[in-house]
Amino acid sequence: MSSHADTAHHHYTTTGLEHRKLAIWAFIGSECMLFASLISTYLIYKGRSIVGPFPHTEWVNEAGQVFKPILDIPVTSASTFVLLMSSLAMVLALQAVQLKDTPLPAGANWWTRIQRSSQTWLLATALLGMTFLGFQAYEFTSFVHEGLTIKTNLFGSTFFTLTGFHGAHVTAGVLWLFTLLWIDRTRGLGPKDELIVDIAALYWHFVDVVWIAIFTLVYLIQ
Amino acid sequence: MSHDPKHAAPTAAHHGGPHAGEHAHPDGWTYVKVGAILTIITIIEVWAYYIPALVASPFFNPSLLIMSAVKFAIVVMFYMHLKYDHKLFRVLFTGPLIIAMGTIVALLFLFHQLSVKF
Amino acid sequence: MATIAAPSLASAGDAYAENSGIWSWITTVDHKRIGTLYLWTALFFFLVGGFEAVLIRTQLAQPNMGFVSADTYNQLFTMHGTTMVFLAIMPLSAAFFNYLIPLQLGARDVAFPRLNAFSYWVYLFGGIFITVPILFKVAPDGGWFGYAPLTTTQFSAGINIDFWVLGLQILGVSSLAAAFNFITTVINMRAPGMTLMRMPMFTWMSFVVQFLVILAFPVITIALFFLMMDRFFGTQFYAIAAGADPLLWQHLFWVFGHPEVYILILPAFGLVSEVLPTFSKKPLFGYNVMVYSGIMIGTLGFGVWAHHMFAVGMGAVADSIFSLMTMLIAIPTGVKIFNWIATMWSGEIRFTVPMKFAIALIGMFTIGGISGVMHSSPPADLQQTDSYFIVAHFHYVLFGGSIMGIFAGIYFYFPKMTGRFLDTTLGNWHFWLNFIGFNLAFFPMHFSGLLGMPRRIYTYDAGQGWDLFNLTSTIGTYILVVATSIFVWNFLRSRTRGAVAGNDPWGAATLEWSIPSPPPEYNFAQIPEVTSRYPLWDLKDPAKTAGIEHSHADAMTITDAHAVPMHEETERHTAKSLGIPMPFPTAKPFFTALAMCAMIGGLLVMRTGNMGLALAVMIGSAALMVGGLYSWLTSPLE
Amino acid sequence: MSMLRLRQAAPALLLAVCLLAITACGGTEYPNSTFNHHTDFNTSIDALWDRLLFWGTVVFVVVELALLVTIIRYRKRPGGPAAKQIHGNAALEITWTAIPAVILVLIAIPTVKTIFETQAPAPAGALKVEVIGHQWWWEFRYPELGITTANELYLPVGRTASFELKTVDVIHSFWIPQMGGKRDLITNKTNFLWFTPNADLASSAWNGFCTEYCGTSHANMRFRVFTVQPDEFASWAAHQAKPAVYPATDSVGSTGYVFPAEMLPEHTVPKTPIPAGLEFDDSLLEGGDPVAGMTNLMIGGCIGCHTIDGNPMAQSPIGPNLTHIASRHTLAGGLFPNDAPTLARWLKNAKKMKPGALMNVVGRGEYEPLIKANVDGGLDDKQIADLVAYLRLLK
Ligand code: HEA
Ligand code: HEA
Ligand code: HEC
Ligand code: CUA
Ligand SMILES: [Cu+2]
Repeated sequence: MSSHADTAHHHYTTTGLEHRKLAIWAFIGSECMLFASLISTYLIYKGRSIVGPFPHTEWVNEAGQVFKPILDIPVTSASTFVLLMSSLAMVLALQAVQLKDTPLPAGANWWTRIQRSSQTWLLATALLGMTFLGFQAYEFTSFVHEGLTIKTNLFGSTFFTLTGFHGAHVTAGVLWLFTLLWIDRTRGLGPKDELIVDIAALYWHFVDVVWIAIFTLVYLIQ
Repeated sequence: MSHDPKHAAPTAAHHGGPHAGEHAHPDGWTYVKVGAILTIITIIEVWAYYIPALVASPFFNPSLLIMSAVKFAIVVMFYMHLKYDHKLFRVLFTGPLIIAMGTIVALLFLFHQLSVKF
Repeated sequence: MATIAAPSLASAGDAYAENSGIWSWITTVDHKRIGTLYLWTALFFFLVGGFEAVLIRTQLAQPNMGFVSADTYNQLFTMHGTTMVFLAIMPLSAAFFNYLIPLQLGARDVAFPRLNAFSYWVYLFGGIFITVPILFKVAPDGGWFGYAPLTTTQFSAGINIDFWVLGLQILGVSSLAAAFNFITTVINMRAPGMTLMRMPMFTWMSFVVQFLVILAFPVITIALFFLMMDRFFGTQFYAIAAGADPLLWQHLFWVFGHPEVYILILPAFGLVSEVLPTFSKKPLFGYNVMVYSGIMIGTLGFGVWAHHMFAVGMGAVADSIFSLMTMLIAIPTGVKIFNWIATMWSGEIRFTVPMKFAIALIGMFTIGGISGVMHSSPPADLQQTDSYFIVAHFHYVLFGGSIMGIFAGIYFYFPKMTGRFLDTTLGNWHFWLNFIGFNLAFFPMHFSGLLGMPRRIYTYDAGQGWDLFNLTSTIGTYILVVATSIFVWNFLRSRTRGAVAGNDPWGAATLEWSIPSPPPEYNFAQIPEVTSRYPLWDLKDPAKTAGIEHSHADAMTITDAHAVPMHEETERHTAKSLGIPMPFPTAKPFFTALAMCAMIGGLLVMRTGNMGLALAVMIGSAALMVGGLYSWLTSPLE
Repeated sequence: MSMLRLRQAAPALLLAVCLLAITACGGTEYPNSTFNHHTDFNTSIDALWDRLLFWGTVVFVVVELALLVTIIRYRKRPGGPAAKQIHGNAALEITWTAIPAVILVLIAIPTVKTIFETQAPAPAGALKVEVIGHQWWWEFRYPELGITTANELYLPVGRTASFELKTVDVIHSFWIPQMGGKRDLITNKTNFLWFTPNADLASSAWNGFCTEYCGTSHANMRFRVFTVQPDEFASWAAHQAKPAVYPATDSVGSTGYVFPAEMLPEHTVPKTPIPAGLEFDDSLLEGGDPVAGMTNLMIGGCIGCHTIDGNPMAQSPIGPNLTHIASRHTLAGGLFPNDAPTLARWLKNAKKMKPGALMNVVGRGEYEPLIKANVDGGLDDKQIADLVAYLRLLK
């Protein structure tokens, strides 16, 4: 669906709202249930694994091998921060697109200027998202090295699936962001494109919001 | 949302389409400030995690939940500009959210991961 | 939905679809043609599911029969349930969503026409994927709710369950995509003046259903995803040796499953709410209450799921809460029943075929509802659950409710869809045989159940006191075969030979009847302006609607014919001749759907042991799917 | 018009059928009826059921009558009155919201009461029975009495039986329609259920079923319940707790109480036909040699799965405990009568006798789906006949 075609025909909508924005909110509502199922499952199985490694407690197997509590809070805190900042970058990207055609006031400082640079913010968002994914890749591989795989125990299955689902959402978001960046570079995004940036942003923030819940429920609460 | 059609039609015609009926958007600084608040709450959360006395206290889990709920709400209201947007979006989001939360809580009770003492 | 503008100013001529040939069906984005595809496909699957039921009933006609083997029987009832629920009733409802919602709203199409095509193709491919295995006796055999751990590889090593796990995930995509589409359509594409509280009841109930879909389907998607991970990648969600809790599956399934049954019934409720007023010559009684009760049913439906699990030992507190919540649902449902009766009260009732089906729904659904309330009392349900008493309940609500309602809808809307009536004589035969066969088939199940017959048994011993009831059920089923065959014959024949119907053959009240039958591709030459809930009655018989709220009552009289123009067909216009922009036909949704199904189905290749090939298939189709999506999203709609 | 009369008659007819059948449900014609008061549990349930049925019938009659009256009275007639354009009525809406609500309260209160009553902990002094589900047979253990048996459950009348329900594989469900409601056997979980067979119940036999779909032979996972007098139970239990006499001979002596075969009601005698194509020379059964048969336990691999107390070789818990197999009336989840010809065929090819059965095919030359080939070792008919002779002694 081309946004150009839409605006060209001035489609009548009952509420005056854009179709796609309604759809993305309905989609986000639906995603709430998706993640609710994943999070419930994680919490239901919490503490029910027969063998370790465990998230917050040490585990010694029959051979006397010691497994540390597996969750790495400092690293995850950093990645959480990164994702939060990507949300900030995203909202600024949207603002930049909205402001594109507003003339800069005389004597604008660097901050006012950079606020107009949608490419900067889109790129920043995407890079921060990729950094988050990098952290996750690091986390997953180190867990595997420490003896926790998706097959090891209930904790492994639920943990990797929950965070993996989230990671897949981030990945899709990063692709989406790069697509926007590519459009911005090829033909420039302006206020008329507000919608397509807005729906990407809503998706991105939602993914961030889900992480806020996961960070607390999975990592911090014991 | 049942706008009188006579008024609704022109709304769609101008470019404000996605934001019909909204209030003014906050400016960049507001977003940065919101980001700072989010960071501060996250720092408090992680800090609390490292204080054994806090972790042991019965208030640890509830306060973490409250803090993350606040973060959640801030992002949704400001970054997802639900606070400024059409109320229909709020309905589309909060309705499912309530059902989702209700389901999580009910499931946790059913699996005895939560319990109330009478 | 990353959308990118690439305004290729294609010449306007390209936009107008060819109307014949396979390719025109593959590329169509017209909601009416997609609705037609849904209708045909779903009717086909209804026959398949019915045929499976006939085999089931033949096997059960007498004790210790050897008509089919145990394994075949288990595949039959699994596929019967799965087919009827996911491939027949839901898509039959979807056929009406597609066909009717835009027409009832006064719109030219749905919000996302291509997404709509995509939904259909995913449904078709998913349906084929899940149905074909039965021809090779490797069909899913875990029951339609596939309880773990029976469905894990430990106890079901074959590929049977794989088809089910993957197939249902595919079908879920279809329903979800359609639901986002219809939510947007209903909110955003109502004609001027069509406030929410002026929407036709069918559209209202469908609107509620879409919310049930977007909230219920993610849950089963996740439950199935876990099972898929267990079966293909060795996770342990349902692995009993790892300490998994089998109730996890049950809870997730029924969190979906209960809303699902309202997904199955509410569209039928909507359809009869169109039929009853029309043939009573009266507006729907208590419109507002009907809307609210529909919303109540949908919302409460999320809080009752564990009533399917009263025998699992949840504890007295949980049993009590879910029991009370379940009973509550009887109230809004009862309100609907009473309002329908009140709609007919003091009307002028014409017993047309659709009206007969609608009345039958009221009578028969009530029986199913009452047995539902009997299940909702946990101690009593312990004697009922997993017995034929349950089978009786759900066929009374599903057949006596959904199917009756859908048949009412088919007879009612066939003239709109084809321009011709279904034959009335054949229709009457169909109705009466259907009504008798249905009661003969399912009423005795109340007794066989309460007299101790468990469900899902391929055989039973002689002398258990069930013989007569089973035989009667089987005879009833054969009568249903005759009834259904008459319908099929009528349906096929009347398309070309039925009596010609005009725009508004029944004297109905809503917008879809203001346009020619079948409707032109653009639906409304001029988007109507709606001033009340019953625009056509305003036009034709204003006295009938004088008592209800109208807008602009001061500015123009409600009889103002300009508000809802009747498009009497004098000569056939085309969108082109009227200069109405139409979406381009495109095969992109078709190919994207195909690629997506290949991607998910590709996992099956893993069962051959050839991991490389499996990956190649999946990654290859994933690439095609993403490519298809990009190309779809970057090409202009119209 | 004739159409209309049919439409009128149908529900009335249904109701009549309904009432007729309900009154008939107590009789012996319906040996698995849920409507009876053989236990305290089922008495509570039935009281609830009566109330549900009463209100259900009231609602049914009111709705169907209202419907019929409406469609008859307001059918379109030439010269009939025109439709009255009524759009709604708040008072009516409130009424038909409130009345069902009141009915539901009348149902809900006894429901909740019964839930808490029937799910309370079992009274002290109850007889403990462990019920263990297997694909597709039942294991019953009396831990206090040291008894393990299969597919046949003995319960003394007048004493509460408290069941602990478990499963070794998938989910099953335990149901004796005449005794009360069912309860699932869930993997990794223990469920509870208790009831007391009425003290004045004569010694009698009942059918039980697995009611949770559990795979191929779910339909064939049945069992028998014998409610017996306390002294009969004591005698049965005392003998069942003993090991089998080893080596088994004819002179076993007292076998304790066993529910007499001639008292078995018709519906508890299995009538499952022997599948076609399973030939066995029944004449061999006459001269079976139990001592040789015992060695065949090893040759046939029986000891890999079965326990026979008193036989130190046969100590595997996978299949049903065979210690007192000859004291049982049925075989293989209540599917067949336990007589020599049937037993022989069962041993020859269990998978043909019972679809999916997890017991090996033992008969030489029979097809074994597990190995997708015919058994070439195994036992020939003579050896099976010997084995049967031995098993028939395990009273
Ligand atoms: C169209 C689908 C549909 C609908 C609408 C319903 C409606 C209801 N169902 Fe049903 N149900 C199924 C489909 C449906 N069900 C299926 C498929 C299963 C089995 C799944 C499986 O195991 O395979 C099932 C199983 C099922 C169970 C589980 C039984 C078991 O397995 O042990 C229960 C338990 O409470 C239940 C209850 C109800 C209730 C209370 C309603 C209520 O919504 C009914 C409300 C309606 C009325 C009550 C009638 C009208 C009301 C009045 C006239 C007012 C006055 C009435 C009173 C005061 C009583 N259903
Ligand atoms: C909407 C849902 C729906 C519908 C309409 C039906 C319709 C029918 N069902 Fe249904 N049934 C279910 C949903 C449905 N069922 C579900 C969910 C289950 C549970 C499955 C499970 O346990 O997992 C079930 C289980 C179930 C069982 C229990 C099986 C068991 O537990 O062992 C039985 C048994 O009698 C049965 C019978 C029937 C019959 C006789 C019909 C009849 O009404 C069918 C009528 C249709 C026909 C008779 C079509 C005939 C047409 C032809 C044969 C072709 C003619 C062709 C041409 C002329 C071209 N069904
Ligand atoms: C692979 C394991 C296995 C082997 C080997 C095996 N059985 Fe079985 N046996 C079973 C199982 C499992 C059942 C229960 C089958 C059912 O009812 O579904 C059973 C049932 C029986 C029964 C019926 C018991 C009852 O109470 O209903 C008898 C008798 C029996 N086996 C005897 C034997 C003999 C004798 C042999 C050797 C020749 C043997 N079995 C070998 C597993 C085995
Ligand atoms: Cu065991 Cu069904
Ligand atoms: Cu339900």
